Amino acid sequence: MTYREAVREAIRKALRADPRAFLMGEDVGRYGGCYAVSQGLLDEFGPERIRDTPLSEAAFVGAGIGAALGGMRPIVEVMTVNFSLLALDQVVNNAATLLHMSGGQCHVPLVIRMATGAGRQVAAQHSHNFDGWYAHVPGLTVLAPATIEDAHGMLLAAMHHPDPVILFEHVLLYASEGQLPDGADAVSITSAVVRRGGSDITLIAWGGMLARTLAAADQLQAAGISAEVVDVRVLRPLDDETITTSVRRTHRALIVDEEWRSGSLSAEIATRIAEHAFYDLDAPVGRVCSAEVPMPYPRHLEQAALPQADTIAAAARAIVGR
Amino acid sequence: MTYREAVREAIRKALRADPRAFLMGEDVGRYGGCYAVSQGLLDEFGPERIRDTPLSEAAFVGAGIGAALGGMRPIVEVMTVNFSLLALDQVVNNAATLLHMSGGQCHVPLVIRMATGAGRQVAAQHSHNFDGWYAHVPGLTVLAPATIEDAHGMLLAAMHHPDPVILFEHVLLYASEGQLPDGADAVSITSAVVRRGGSDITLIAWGGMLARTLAAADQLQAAGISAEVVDVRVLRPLDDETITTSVRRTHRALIVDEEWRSGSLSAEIATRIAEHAFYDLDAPVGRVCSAEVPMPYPRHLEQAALPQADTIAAAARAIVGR
Amino acid sequence: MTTVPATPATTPAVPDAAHARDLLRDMLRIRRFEERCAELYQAEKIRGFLHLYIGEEAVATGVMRALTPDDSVVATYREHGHALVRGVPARAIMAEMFGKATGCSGGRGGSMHLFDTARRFYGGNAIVGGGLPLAVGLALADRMLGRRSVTACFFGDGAVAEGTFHESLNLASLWGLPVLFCCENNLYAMGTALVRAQAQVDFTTKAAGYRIAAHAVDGMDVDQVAAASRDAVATVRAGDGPMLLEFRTYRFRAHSMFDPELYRTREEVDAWKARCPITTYEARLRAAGVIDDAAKATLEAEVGREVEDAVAFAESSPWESVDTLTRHVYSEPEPGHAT
Amino acid sequence: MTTVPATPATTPAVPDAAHARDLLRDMLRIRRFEERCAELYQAEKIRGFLHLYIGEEAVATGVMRALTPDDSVVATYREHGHALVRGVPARAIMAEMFGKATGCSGGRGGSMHLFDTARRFYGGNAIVGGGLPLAVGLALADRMLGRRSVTACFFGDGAVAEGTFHESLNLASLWGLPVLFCCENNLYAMGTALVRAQAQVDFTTKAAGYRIAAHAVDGMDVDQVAAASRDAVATVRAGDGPMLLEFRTYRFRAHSMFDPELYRTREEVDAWKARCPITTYEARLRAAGVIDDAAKATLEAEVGREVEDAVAFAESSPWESVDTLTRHVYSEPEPGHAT
Ligand SMILES: Cc1ncc(C[n+]2csc(CCOP(=O)(O)OP(=O)(O)O)c2C)c(N)n1
Ligand SMILES: Cc1ncc(C[n+]2csc(CCOP(=O)(O)OP(=O)(O)O)c2C)c(N)n1
Ligand SMILES: [Mg+2]
Ligand SMILES: [Mg+2]
Repeated sequence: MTYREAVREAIRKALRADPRAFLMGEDVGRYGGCYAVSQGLLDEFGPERIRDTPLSEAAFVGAGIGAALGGMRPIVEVMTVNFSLLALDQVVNNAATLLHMSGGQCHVPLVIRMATGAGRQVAAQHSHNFDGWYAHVPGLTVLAPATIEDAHGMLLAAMHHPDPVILFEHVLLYASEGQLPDGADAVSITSAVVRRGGSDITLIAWGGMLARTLAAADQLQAAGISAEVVDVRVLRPLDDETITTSVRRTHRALIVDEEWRSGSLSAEIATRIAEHAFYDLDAPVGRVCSAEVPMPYPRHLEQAALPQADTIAAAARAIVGR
Repeated sequence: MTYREAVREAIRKALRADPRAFLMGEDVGRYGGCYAVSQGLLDEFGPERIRDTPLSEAAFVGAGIGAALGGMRPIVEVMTVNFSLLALDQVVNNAATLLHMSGGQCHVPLVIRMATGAGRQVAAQHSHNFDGWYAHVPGLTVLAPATIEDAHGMLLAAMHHPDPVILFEHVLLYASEGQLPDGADAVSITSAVVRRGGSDITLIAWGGMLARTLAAADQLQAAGISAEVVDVRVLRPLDDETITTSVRRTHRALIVDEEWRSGSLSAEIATRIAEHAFYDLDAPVGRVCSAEVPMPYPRHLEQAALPQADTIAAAARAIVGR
Repeated sequence: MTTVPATPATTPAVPDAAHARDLLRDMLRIRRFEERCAELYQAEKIRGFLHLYIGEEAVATGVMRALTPDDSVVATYREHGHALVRGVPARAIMAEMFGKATGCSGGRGGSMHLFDTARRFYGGNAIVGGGLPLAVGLALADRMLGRRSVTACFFGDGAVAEGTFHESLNLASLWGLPVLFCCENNLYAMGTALVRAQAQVDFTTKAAGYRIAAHAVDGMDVDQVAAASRDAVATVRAGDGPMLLEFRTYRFRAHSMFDPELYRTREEVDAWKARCPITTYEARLRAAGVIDDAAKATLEAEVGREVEDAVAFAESSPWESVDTLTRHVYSEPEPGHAT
Repeated sequence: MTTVPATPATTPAVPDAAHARDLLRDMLRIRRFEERCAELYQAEKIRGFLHLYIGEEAVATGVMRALTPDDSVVATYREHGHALVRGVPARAIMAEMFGKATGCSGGRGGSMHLFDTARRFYGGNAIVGGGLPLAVGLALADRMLGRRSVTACFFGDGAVAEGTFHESLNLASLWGLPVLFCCENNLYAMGTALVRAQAQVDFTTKAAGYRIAAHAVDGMDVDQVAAASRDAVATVRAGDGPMLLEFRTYRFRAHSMFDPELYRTREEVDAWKARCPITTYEARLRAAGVIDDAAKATLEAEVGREVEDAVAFAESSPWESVDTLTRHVYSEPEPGHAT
């Protein structure tokens, strides 16, 4: 099964389980979803529940918020995070804010899914990663599933969450293959998870960066360095416990973040590690992030702009000192 | 002279000096500016150059970008940063991106001014501070003048900058009073500045937080602690040099940031300090930020949510250990 | 009957006396409540931004009459009147404006963010145009859940320039959703006159661009507002899709408490004040024999008591404890329910 | 003359032979250029998103004819044709699509971001609706600087739903700016048919909401496009404010290279292909004796050479060095100019 199919399966389960659940967004219906996630769902659920929208990001995200207020359980697909800036006011000033501003009256059980990330040569306006921006906003829960099981299970969990959830699906993951265990169900949307044990350094990644971070760990292993890999997966609220526990043991940490370096989520994670485990650190926390440039189109420049297994491994070796 | 008048004076000078310069935004003309910054300018420059716009943030910010491409030198006022989310796509995907995406052809010499910050009991939708978000975007230069001289001189410098500049004017500063030296002119928009010398700890702040950080330094002084205060003032690109030099000397740092803590600019600054001066640090870098809550209306809650001189001083004392 | 400028000759006759008195009472409740708010702002009991609705009372009063308790309301930052005539208790509103724990938003929202979900009053939105998508979504929920409710969405003339106006009207019409778009055209957005904000000031022309039926209504005449709203709500409720009503009205006071009002003349303001929705309606009712001096005095007394009671309640109410600062950022687990 | 469905009987007679041949040539240049692009995409020389204009060539061709070098153009991600007929060299465009340093955007932009400021070609904007505010600003600059230029702004039917459409048309009309809004209505936004995106599919009705004059034009007929554009540009240049032309056209190919085209039928596509702007125009010119087999063959040969020359140029051009990765994020100091 692919990641894409895992998301589709979760949407299907959610819509079967709860008549209030529906999917809405640009081209989710007849087109089958820009990334083919919702292919076939229109036939099963019809156009009311697999609802194509016009190109009106602010309005249909806002309508998702309103529908959630009105008792529905909307899943809104914003085709890509690049376009979500057009709806950011609705997310920040309404979805994330209504509960507090109303003194606890207005619950917004809304799930917003977006494709995110670079790596497909679609250049400066279509390659953004705003993980850190969304993770900055109180009231939101922000998820970045990197595996088939999480793609499926985090969406299911999000559907039972009483507050707005942002789900980032990295474009490079849609075609990835894996097994969905029998009876797979909701997974935790509060905890990070150790994907690989190790003792010399903690590599911290999520979403589209996890696979190459694991690949870097393989490289390091070959060089005799034992790297632990933590998949952050919940970007807000961050699971400090899992991260700190690992770093306390390895005494070294490297964060891999696809965002532009300055002001990325990597900074928050690095700062928290220093706040919680300063005296356990044998070296400053390292970061491998994207170059600070609007993403150029040609492959060689794009790849040079992004964190790669090689650059991750090299940065880890520099920290470990061998 | 007030901060408000200093900004006005700079706008006046810019418009007098360059016929391509003009100011546009909501209520900048007949109303005189929401914060009275542009009062009187309509009479001097007329409605073409002091241009009232409809409530259309995306369009008039985008029109500012287009006008800059077309050879003008626009100053666009977005009434407050809260409303700037509606124009964020234009800023990120056009203003900051056109130069790169066009291979160096499309220059966007645009200045965007916005009022920012909390402290006036205007609640959750009108109290944002997105310093870190804007400072994350390659292609932008982001300024936060905290003094009369900087309010005046940074705007003048921005008008000579070939690329888009974001200028944050904190609402609490507009009424602040000070002297504008005779012959005051453009000031640096590349460097931070030490506002007060000290040896025990470096307090790092900018914009609306500078005054209370200086007040905290006074309190610390009374307690026998010598605090250096660095005014960051250029939020992108950050002046690592000035900050690192200070911290290398004091061995301790505390950052004061009005944003919600997680993912704020304070995290980037803290991380950079650790990256550049890890072995000089006697303690983890501290942060005093806002509580992670949409700003509540009542004064006691708002004040509790914001960094205060007392809490800054207390955090500094905890770091210094006396 | 006094003549109201620009009012068509066919002003409906006063329908029934009790109804008419209710309309007058509601307008008066808004007026007196807000006059008191202005004083309390000077006294620094109310802080932040305060946007008064004085002059525009006929609009909220007339529209709310047409709604049932199952309908929903979305309003702006100029919404004290809407909340009040929707049935949110004056006490809860005033306490909210004081920032007290007993406020209708628990004191968190203040003047711009009044909420009361029990009365389906969904704010209190202070981003201009920000409420329109919410209204579309509330109506969508009603439709999908098979409820025959209407969502009334209020916004100003200034909001018409925002992209969300365009996107929301199209979406509501495309999907045939039960939204009544209520544009409170008071001719200014802060200091920007309508003609300096809109290339086309006839909003019914705009509505045609979305195949939405629209009418301009004299927003200074509560009977006309009520009649137009009744008809429009019936149409919308019948499932014929959204409608737009443009209420031509005027704000008598400053935009907020910080406004030097450089953008309009005393004469213009006075000419509109001569069309005050309350005094003109009162005169009409007097002429029709529906009220007299004694009835008016009783009304004023009742309204005055309600307002003073609200102020006393707000005054004596407790503040939220600072310990609760970060409450309501996320939902609290329901009692007995594991997270 | 072949009959073109839905074309009014009053199709203008072919004006002059050289002009007509130029129009045909330009359409053919786009067609052959893009056919080659599709092959090069399969060959993985071109990557990322690739949006072909095939079927819509009459629109860019006809509009560009009406512009002078001092006018400006803002386009979308489906803009190869626009760039080509605006005069951006085929070599520079093809090299850009290869991502080579010699591309018209230095290889940074790719297919969706073609730029050429010397020809006042301002992209290549891939955020739907994102170019409209830029066009308003370019026109504002022209007006403030006293230039009598026009800005032609292209966008699709899908963009009409975006808030920026609304805000930009209002602003342009309010300020009387010289923008020619060119809506390329190809009936679909990706897989979403116009009727599922727009409550009102008659865009001239929408334009009225901004007091903008608008005409629907048969976008499959280059003569009609050219004539309508000439008139509109003259009006706009005269200072009468913006205009909107809605070109009714059709995309023959998939939205991009990843589109399974589940949303439309073979029959519908074929019916439109029968109205191919190139074959119908060619037939008209043949019937009028303006071209014959030999002339057509010459034309094809010339166009073929231009395209192959562009491909060879792109192939042989160098890549940008990785060292330059972060160039053009900020302006470089001008030579001899202190920062
Ligand atoms: C998006 C946005 N831009 C600007 C503002 C600042 N602002 C608050 S009210 C207002 C005027 C709105 O005018 P209108 O919609 O006519 O409503 P009115 O105040 O006249 O009732 C402005 C500009 C805002 N709150 N939101
Ligand atoms: C704001 C935004 N939302 C979504 C997209 C994804 N997208 C790219 S093209 C497109 C369809 C646009 O349709 P239309 O405007 O009719 O132009 P066409 O492709 O038909 O030429 C969509 C949805 C985008 N690029 N920008
Ligand atoms: Mg108004
Ligand atoms: Mg289209």
